Amino acid sequence: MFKIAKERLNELYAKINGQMGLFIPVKKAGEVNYEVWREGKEVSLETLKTVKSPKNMFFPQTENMMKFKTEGKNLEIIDVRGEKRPFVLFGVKACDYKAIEVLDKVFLADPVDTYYQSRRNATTIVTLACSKPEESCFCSVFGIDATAPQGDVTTWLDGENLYWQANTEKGETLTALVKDLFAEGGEAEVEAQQTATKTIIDSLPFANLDLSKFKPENLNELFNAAEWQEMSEACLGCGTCTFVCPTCQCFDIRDFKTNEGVIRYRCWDSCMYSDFTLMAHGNSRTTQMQRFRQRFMHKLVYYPSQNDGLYSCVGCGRCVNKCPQRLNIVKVIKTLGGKDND
Amino acid sequence: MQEVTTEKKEFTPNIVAFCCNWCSYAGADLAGSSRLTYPANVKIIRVPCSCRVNPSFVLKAFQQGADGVILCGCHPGDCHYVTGNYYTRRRMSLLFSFLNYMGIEKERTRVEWVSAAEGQRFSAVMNDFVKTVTELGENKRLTDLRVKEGE
Amino acid sequence: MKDVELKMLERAKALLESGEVARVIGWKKGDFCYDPSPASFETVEELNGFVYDWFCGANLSKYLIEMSKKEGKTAVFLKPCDTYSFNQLVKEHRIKRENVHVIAVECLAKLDIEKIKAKGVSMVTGVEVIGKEVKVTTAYGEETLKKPEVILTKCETCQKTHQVKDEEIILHDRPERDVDRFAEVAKLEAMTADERFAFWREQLSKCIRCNACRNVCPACSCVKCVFDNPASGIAAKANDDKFEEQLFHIIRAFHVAGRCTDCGECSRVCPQNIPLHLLNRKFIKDIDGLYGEYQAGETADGKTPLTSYAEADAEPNDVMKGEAK
Amino acid sequence: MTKETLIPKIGVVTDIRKDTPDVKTFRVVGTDGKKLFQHMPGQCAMVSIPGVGECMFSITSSPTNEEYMEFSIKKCGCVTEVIHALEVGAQITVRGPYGKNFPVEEDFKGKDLLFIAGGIGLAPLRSVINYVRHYRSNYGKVVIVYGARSKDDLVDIEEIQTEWMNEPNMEVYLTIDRPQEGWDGHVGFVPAYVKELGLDPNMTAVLCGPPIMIKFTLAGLLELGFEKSRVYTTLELRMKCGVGKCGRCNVGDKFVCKDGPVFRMTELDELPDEY
Repeated sequence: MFKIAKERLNELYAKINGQMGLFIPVKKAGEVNYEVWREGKEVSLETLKTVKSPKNMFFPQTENMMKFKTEGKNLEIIDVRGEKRPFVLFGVKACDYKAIEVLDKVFLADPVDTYYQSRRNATTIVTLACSKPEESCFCSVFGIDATAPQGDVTTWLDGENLYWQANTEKGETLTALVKDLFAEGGEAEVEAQQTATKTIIDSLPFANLDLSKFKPENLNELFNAAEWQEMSEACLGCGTCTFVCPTCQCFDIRDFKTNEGVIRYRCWDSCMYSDFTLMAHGNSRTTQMQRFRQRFMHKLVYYPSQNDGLYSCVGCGRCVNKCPQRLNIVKVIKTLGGKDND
Repeated sequence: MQEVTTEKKEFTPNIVAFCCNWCSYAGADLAGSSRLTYPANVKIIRVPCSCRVNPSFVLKAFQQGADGVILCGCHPGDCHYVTGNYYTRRRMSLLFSFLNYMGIEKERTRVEWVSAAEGQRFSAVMNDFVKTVTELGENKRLTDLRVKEGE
Repeated sequence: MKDVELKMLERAKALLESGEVARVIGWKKGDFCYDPSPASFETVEELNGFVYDWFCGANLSKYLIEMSKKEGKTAVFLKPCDTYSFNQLVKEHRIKRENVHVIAVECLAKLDIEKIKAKGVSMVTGVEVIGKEVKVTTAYGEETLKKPEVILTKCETCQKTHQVKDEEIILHDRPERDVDRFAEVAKLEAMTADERFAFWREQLSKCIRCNACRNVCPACSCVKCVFDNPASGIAAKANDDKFEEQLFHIIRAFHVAGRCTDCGECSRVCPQNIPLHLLNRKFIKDIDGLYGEYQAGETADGKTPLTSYAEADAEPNDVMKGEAK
Repeated sequence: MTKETLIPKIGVVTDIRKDTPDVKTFRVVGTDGKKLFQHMPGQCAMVSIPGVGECMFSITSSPTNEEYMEFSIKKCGCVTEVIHALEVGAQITVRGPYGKNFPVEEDFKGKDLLFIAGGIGLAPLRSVINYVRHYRSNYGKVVIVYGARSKDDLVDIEEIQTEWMNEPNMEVYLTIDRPQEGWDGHVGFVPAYVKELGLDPNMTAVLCGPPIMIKFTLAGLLELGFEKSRVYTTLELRMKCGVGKCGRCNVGDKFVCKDGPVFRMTELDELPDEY
């Protein structure tokens, strides 16, 4: 294990940036989101939850896919992707890292989404253990250990140092690049922090959510539950929960006309939107109740049913904090989940 | 992109002029038949009344690469539909003031009343507006980079 | 606040029991002390979850669009600022006034949990407001905060009073306040265009286009929004370009100009805390300055500034030169 | 190199046939004049007009056709409206094939087959029917019941009358909703006609048409003694990616684009009612 003093982190960022791109939580106009690092930007590793999750590193909110050029009747398709520059995604929390695994199962499943794959392959992920989880966190419910996230490199941050441990070959390569900034040591500090944090995690209000009811065999029973109506009543139908969610992966494909032809791009979409399933001759989900139900059924039942029981929620708690109406997955779990939630 | 850089020295702005069918559009016609000149880079869009211009038209014009947008209607009190331009006056006062508040240079937007008989005025207004926008330079703040892609 | 809540609960019970109303719209307790959700209550039993506390900031008036279409009368608790939106919606024929029983409730400003958390206070388990102080109980102990620093942005400059009431529950006087809601707009106006552009550029670049501002806005009651309508030519789902961020917010602000009651819900719900109310307030300030003071939602009838005119109105070019006021 | 799933191929429209007032059939080949890709009956493809949009359509032609693909498209939205305005020689984009096909090589083999279609619902069935005709000896008796609003709305009537009706061991029953001048065939809705015909319940049935038709026809078939496990249908929902990633065409935990569009009735029974 290595360590580097907190005051010298900027040197670390600069060093990484000299070799490859760096995507890191940055504070801008009061809010912290992952951004490309530049000298002078205000990095905020301490922020527990960035507003948007780091998923846009691999699955950007909008991404150009191809261009079409027309000459007379002839159509030409141009793949607009360039070579993906290697990037380091820095400061990923345990929940967000698990979320990448959830996304992988969608985008890397056959047929592979090459747009996602190329970004994913070009990225080295440096995770950061949590030391100050807050009341909306419930990652432990999904078996995630916030004090020991995986990734190519795992780091821990305390008042003085950042501790660094490479886990994979990619991680070792990155370590070799920046090693001269590091000193050895830190095992004792990390262990102390982990023990302290685990005590907090165990005492979090949502630490004991019971998910036992959310199983594929209960699909129809849960789908038909009368409670959806009441739970969804206050839902605005906005996309906040889906856009701040680290595992939401729905997208839309749209065309944009430029002076030079047509760009086909994809962008995040939300199952909460009224036109999500709208077709020329009908819509399979016409009410907000149906759309609300879709979102949570997908996270807790449909997705696990397709992916060996893995839930498509990682307990990051962003929706708990950000829903304008304070509706969220915890309320759904409590209402429809196993009886231990009472 | 090349074109833009070589143009830097003598920048010719794209100007969109929304002209009311009943006055300024005819005014432009008169300017033409009276052999009064106005710059060729003014693209006129004929509208049935200045009040037909939805704020999204103005924004769309900027999105598609306009460097300045001017609205021309009948003089207040002379609207073909009696009151249309009174509404235009309020809307555009508020919209343009708002764009200015967003940091879009206020010289890029203008409202002028030009009657069908004022060919000379039409030409003068356009010349002046083009001059102002030329001095201001390219619109970079309210434009969609995707549209210009490949230029 | 507890006394107000009890009184409200008492009235809600009475109204439901007597059958005077078929449902009551209020707030329901959440998982924490600070996350109540808007809810409708149809039976006395359901009222078990009823709450009215320092975090009930949500404006309930927009729910009435759907609720007032339902069978039977709907009772609703409206704070002063909410009543303006209510009036505006009645004016625009979105709410059937005769189907609604408005209970005006006291509001001494609402708290913003994000601002409390930003003070470094986490694991909040309870709050108590004593005068200008907020006592916050947390899992780690107690903290005392200054109330003006942790109220919702929309409450900071609020001087609104109830405009509609069928009955009222007001137990405490609201202290007089002397605040200028246009101060921040004026501050921006005083900047150079470059500075203003930089300010909005930075703020709007945070926008994730979640549409929360639009969907919560009581003035945004179009059945189909232009941004959802492929035929409008400006429909979009995400900001692919900085232009689209601007476009969305300019069009939205313009569309609610003269109708926005300054309820501040847009800024409250924004997950990126973009000060969206400063967009709407610019229109309000301009309208006040150019066409005479006008407060949308003060009445449920009459013309709005953008659906009327005066022959002597200022000329746009004079407005731009700053000579019109 | 990995296969690109979202980048389409360019297709050239080589023939356009106007089947009904609002249905046209488009013949499409690649820019090299060859068929764009192989498919199986029931599979779909994403067809797009750049700048307008992309939509999923079932491939109407049989896989046994080695020269081209056909799409029968009903004009009902923004994209289809533009497609209908295309002329021969126009270039469009096509990607696919997507979804599961009808089990023509498995469950259907050696069976007597019943095809029931309503309106544009014939489009996906045409592909199977012609496939079955091509490998005629692999299958038993074939019965086709096809209905539309009027005689002008019957898609592919020429092929039906000249080829299908003359095929040995193949029965074709046509019906229209309301009496019409110049029509001496059966008049009435498909579900009622199916019951009237008193079909053999041991056949394997394939249904395609508007949801309401499917619902009543299925009820009719069950009454006649058909087993749900031998009744198939195809679903249609909004799709964007076609490969189970964009998240919108699911019914319960199944994606129509990937796990469908062909479903056995018993499979549908297990899914929530949201389609």
